[in-house]
Amino acid sequence: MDAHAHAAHGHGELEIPFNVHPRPDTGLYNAKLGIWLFLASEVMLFGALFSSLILLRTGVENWPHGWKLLNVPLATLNTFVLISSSVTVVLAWASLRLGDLRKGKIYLALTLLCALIFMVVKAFEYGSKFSHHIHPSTDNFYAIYFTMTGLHGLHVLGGMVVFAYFLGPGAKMWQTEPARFTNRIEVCGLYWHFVDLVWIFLFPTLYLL
Amino acid sequence: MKEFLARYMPIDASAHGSKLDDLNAVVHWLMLVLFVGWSLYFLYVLWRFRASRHPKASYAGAQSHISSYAEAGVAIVEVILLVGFSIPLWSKWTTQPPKSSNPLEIRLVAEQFLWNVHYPGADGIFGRTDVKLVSSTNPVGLDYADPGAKDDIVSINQLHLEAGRAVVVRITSKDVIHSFSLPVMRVKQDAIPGMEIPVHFTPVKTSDGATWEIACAQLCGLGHYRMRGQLFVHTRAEFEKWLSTQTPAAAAAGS
Amino acid sequence: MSGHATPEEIRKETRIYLMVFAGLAVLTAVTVAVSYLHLSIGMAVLVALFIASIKGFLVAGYFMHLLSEKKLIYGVLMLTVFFFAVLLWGPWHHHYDTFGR
Amino acid sequence: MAPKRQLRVGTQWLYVDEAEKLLREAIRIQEEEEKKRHGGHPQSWIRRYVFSTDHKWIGLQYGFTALLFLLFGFSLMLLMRLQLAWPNKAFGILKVLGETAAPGGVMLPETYNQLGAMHGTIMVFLAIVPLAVGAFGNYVVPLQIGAPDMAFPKLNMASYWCYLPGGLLMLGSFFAPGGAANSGWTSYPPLSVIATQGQTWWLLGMVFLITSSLLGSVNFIVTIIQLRAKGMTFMRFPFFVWAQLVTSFLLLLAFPPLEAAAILQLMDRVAGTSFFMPSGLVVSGNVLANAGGGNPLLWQHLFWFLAHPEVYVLILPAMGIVAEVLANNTRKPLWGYRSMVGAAVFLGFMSFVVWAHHMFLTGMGTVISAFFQTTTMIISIPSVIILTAMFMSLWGGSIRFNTPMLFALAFLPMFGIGGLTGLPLGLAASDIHLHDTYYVIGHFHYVVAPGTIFALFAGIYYWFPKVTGRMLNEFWGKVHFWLSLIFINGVFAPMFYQGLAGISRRLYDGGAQYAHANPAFKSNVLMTVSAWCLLAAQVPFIVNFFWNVFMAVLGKRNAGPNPWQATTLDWAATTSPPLAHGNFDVMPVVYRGPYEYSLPGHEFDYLPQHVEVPEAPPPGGGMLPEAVAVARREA
Ligand code: HEA
Ligand code: HEA
Ligand code: CUA
Ligand SMILES: [Cu+2]
Repeated sequence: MDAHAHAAHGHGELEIPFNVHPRPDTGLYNAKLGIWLFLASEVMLFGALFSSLILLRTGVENWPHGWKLLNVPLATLNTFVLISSSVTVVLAWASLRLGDLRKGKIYLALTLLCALIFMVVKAFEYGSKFSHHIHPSTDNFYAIYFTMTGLHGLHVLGGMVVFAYFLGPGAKMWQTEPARFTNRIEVCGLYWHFVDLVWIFLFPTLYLL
Repeated sequence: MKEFLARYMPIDASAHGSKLDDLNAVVHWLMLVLFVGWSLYFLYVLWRFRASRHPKASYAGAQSHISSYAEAGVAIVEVILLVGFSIPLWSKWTTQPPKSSNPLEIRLVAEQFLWNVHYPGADGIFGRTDVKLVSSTNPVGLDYADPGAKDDIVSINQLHLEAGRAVVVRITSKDVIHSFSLPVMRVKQDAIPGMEIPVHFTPVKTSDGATWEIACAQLCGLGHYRMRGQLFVHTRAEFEKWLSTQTPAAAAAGS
Repeated sequence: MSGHATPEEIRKETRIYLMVFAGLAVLTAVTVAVSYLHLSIGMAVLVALFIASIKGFLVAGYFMHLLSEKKLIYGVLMLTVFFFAVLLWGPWHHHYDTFGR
Repeated sequence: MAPKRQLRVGTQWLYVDEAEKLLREAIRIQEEEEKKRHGGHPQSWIRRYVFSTDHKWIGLQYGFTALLFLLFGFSLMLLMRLQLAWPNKAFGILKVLGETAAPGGVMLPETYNQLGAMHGTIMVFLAIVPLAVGAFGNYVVPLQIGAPDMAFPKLNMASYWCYLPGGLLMLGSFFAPGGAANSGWTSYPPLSVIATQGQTWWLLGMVFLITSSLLGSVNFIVTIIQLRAKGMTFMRFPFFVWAQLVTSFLLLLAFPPLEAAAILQLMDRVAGTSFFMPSGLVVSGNVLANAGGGNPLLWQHLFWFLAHPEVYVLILPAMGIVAEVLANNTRKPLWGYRSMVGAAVFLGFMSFVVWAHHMFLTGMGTVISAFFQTTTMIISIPSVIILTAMFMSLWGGSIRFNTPMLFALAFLPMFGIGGLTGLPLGLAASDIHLHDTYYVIGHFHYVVAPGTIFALFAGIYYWFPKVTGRMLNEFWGKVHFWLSLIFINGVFAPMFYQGLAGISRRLYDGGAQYAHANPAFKSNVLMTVSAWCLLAAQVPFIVNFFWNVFMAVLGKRNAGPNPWQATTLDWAATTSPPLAHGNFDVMPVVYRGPYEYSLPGHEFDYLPQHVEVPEAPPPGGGMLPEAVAVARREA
């Protein structure tokens, strides 16, 4: 509880307790709890969409099979890409914990690359649909397909922005506060795994059933 | 309490309404008892423990646990309300009357901002309907070619019923959600496009020239306020007479 | 577990991550393969969700190191999962329990 | 020479001039300390007052904005109420709506629907929640738990800066073609999907507001759990903190489904999908081109999955404020604090499983309706427990009737009426007659207007001296209270009568053309007049408020740091704790529960949470300002 000891003024920047080190009684630092709460809300966000999918699907007589309409090989490739990126990001965190910034950055860059590949593949998938005049308005299968994968894609994009930041200007923090920087990578990693997790459920429900 | 509430409510002309009003009365008893009880306590306490009269507060405060009994009492009454009244009543509300009781079947198609009332006619069979056939002269989209449609009657904003005979109103909507409300019958049911929901009730009084109304209870657009229909409840003979004066929709359309 | 692990432990974790990765890859292959069997829809849903749940468990348990997480996080997630389940159930049940259907 | 008057402070007797001197001294010391702490770190004006990361300033930003929205939401309703009492009559003031919305000063039905939808939306999402959570939560919670700030100050700033654009989008929508959203605050499709462009603005605005709430709730939960001062265990939290904690969980987990629903509705409107649009819709004679196959009830489920928890978001912070004020002004601990906390947590939990009680008349079968009726009855129990505990807390107190206390006291029966009238709505069978009538409107306005708004007023009067160093004027406060109490009942009590009579809500002409509405329709005049008088009743408050803010800005203080002799940590901080420099000189340590008032065997009747030695006189002058004021008046 030493964070309480130095009164929080007199510095230019206000110091928030347990920003870096875990609070003894909860065992968590602030951002760790924060990200899990955020992910809980994300569960409810995607949960609502899955709930919609179930209701729409059971509400009509003949819901199409995803594998008849969508490109399963491409999506499988994307699944591999995304789980690879999950590994690289957790390896990045491990490297940082071992004090190896260079390796950490390489893994981060790989993660970013995977994300990029994912988005490019996605763009091809969307593009081929559009070129066949298939849009969200075509029917409710495509409607939910575009909406869910689109929202998921936005999450990937968001992750890319964050990774790019930590590869670039964000990495400066390593010089002054390595522990805090490592925490930050852990936190974005958690977010990133969640994005992966959503895809793990989206992939079969949309493409394989 | 029932009488007291009745002073504010429209008359009740249905067979089931009285049961609903009973429930309402019992709930309002519970509310009244809690309200009056706590209000008296409240006023007394404010007077007795005002600072000028009671300058030193008691750290321990109230020692009695009477309030726990009050809470338990509320819980028990709520269980009774649920199990003894509301759930069984709802179960009746959703259970359709037996065919043997010869209920009057009606389709009711709401649209912005009126009620289309569709009677199956003498054959008791609703003709096929299709949205593609909807037009200004054919508001419910009856397929006149269908034999079942020949004698179907469609009227607008006028619902005619027979006292003493159960009626099943199949409620749906063409466009947005409306809500079919018959205050004097203690009936209300949302009219939802894409769904057809059957509500049933039995009018027990004739309207006899009184203005009984169909109200729209769900916001459905700028004309929501004027989506008003009329309800007529006839004796059996009058109802038959009324029915015989109606021109079937197919004939009116000239096909 | 953050921060205080020894380098040795971290290296061990790393090996676990790679094993999990292999597991995920295999399961992905399996679920895709199964989809080519064109099982009846009920069966297909069951199998697909079963496999997805295992994969989800691997990601959450190891990559997100939930298996060694603090009680507080478990509490939050249990609450969330419960509400999530309620949200899946409610609309669906209402759909089937509409009178006159 | 007049004999020297003595007055009582705590259990001591002081001479008036002595007391005045002490008070001046206390204020001076504070100001000096503050100056010391401000020294040396000049911050740009923008960082300090616009993009501030300080929870207190963000709280004030929220507060000001939300109060303006509250007034705006009220104004919309004032215009609507004219139309309700005197349908189709021209009013000069309605000309402010413009010639297209109210030609010749007669409001159009479209306009009525816009104002109604926006009144609901603004009141719930832009006024009450931001005020109760954004303002009071932000300002008070970190102080009460002894934290230097929120856990994520930048996120806190972002939360406000999502709220404001969301609000501005909502306001801007009035200028969209076809005007603002007009499908009710509930925005039921298909109506909302085929509605004019304003609905799209509404949806975008909601996305901003939801994001703001999500950021805020993560921040609150982390702050409350992680930044508690030493010794501040969960069971030593003031009830207000508990209320905010539960509220944050509700926002965190209930809002995302509405976000999803908003995205789906946006898709339906903009991309032509049919999530909520069943097949075969015919709108004004034309078959809609949508693919169909959607389900309009899906929206209702997602909406109410949020909106029911949301109503407890509206009430829990209010209960928290009332609990603080009650304990303080009865000068005794809350009765049954533990059961209140348990009830609040249980209430929060249950609020996720009752949502479909708003949908009984959508064709619900017996089983599902039985489920939701049962959960609804269950959820009323924790409310009963909380209210009962508050009533019981009065017993044995030494009740001071100052303005915050009056508002807090009035909250009890007013919330009681609102809550009790929820019961017949919660039973599906009695809801048949009452659903979508003014009975519902009456029910929830009793909980949110004379309930929540009164609690918020109590909070404003109570914490105003903390924020500004000035007491709001008691006399005008009491005028404000009594007039508001009378007129607000004048607006809402007749609604139960109208609802029993079967008058539908959202009627442009208040039901003028319905025969069954006829007897009850007449009360509309009384209600509208009351509503306008209610506006007039706010004038003393607004003047009182701005006058004292103005004087405070000039540096004229008349209150010490703890004018109510309160025990919680917020009163341990200096008056208007300096912005962006942490809240406490020395991080406080907590030694006891939140409401140690009138502990037997102590000289003073309050024992702050952070005072280690019980015998030491509480710092900050305690009752001085009030006592001095009384003495001055009597002299
Ligand atoms: C703060 C907001 C708030 C609160 C706290 C509540 C509380 C409750 N609400 Fe309400 N409700 C709304 C806001 C709120 N509601 C809104 C906004 C709507 C309408 C939305 C719309 O359609 O636009 C609504 C609508 C609504 C409906 C839908 C009605 C319909 O559309 O047909 C129902 C039905 O079950 C309901 C039930 C309840 C119940 C059972 C409670 C219970 O939690 C209440 C429990 C409390 C008590 C039981 C009081 C106990 C009192 C005492 C023990 C002492 C009394 C003493 C004295 C009076 C002196 N509410
Ligand atoms: C939190 C929610 C909330 C609040 C507080 C209110 C407050 C009020 N409401 Fe509202 N209302 C709703 C939420 C709310 N309402 C909702 C959700 C609907 C349904 C909408 C729909 O149909 O979709 C509704 C509908 C509704 C109707 C029904 C319309 C219809 O069905 O056609 C009516 C009718 O009278 C009404 C009246 C009022 C009045 C007179 C107040 C008054 O109590 C207001 C009193 C306000 C004050 C007393 C504020 C004073 C302001 C200040 C003092 C600020 C000072 C400023 C500074 C110091 C800077 N409301
Ligand atoms: Cu139809 Cu309202
Ligand atoms: Cu509710």
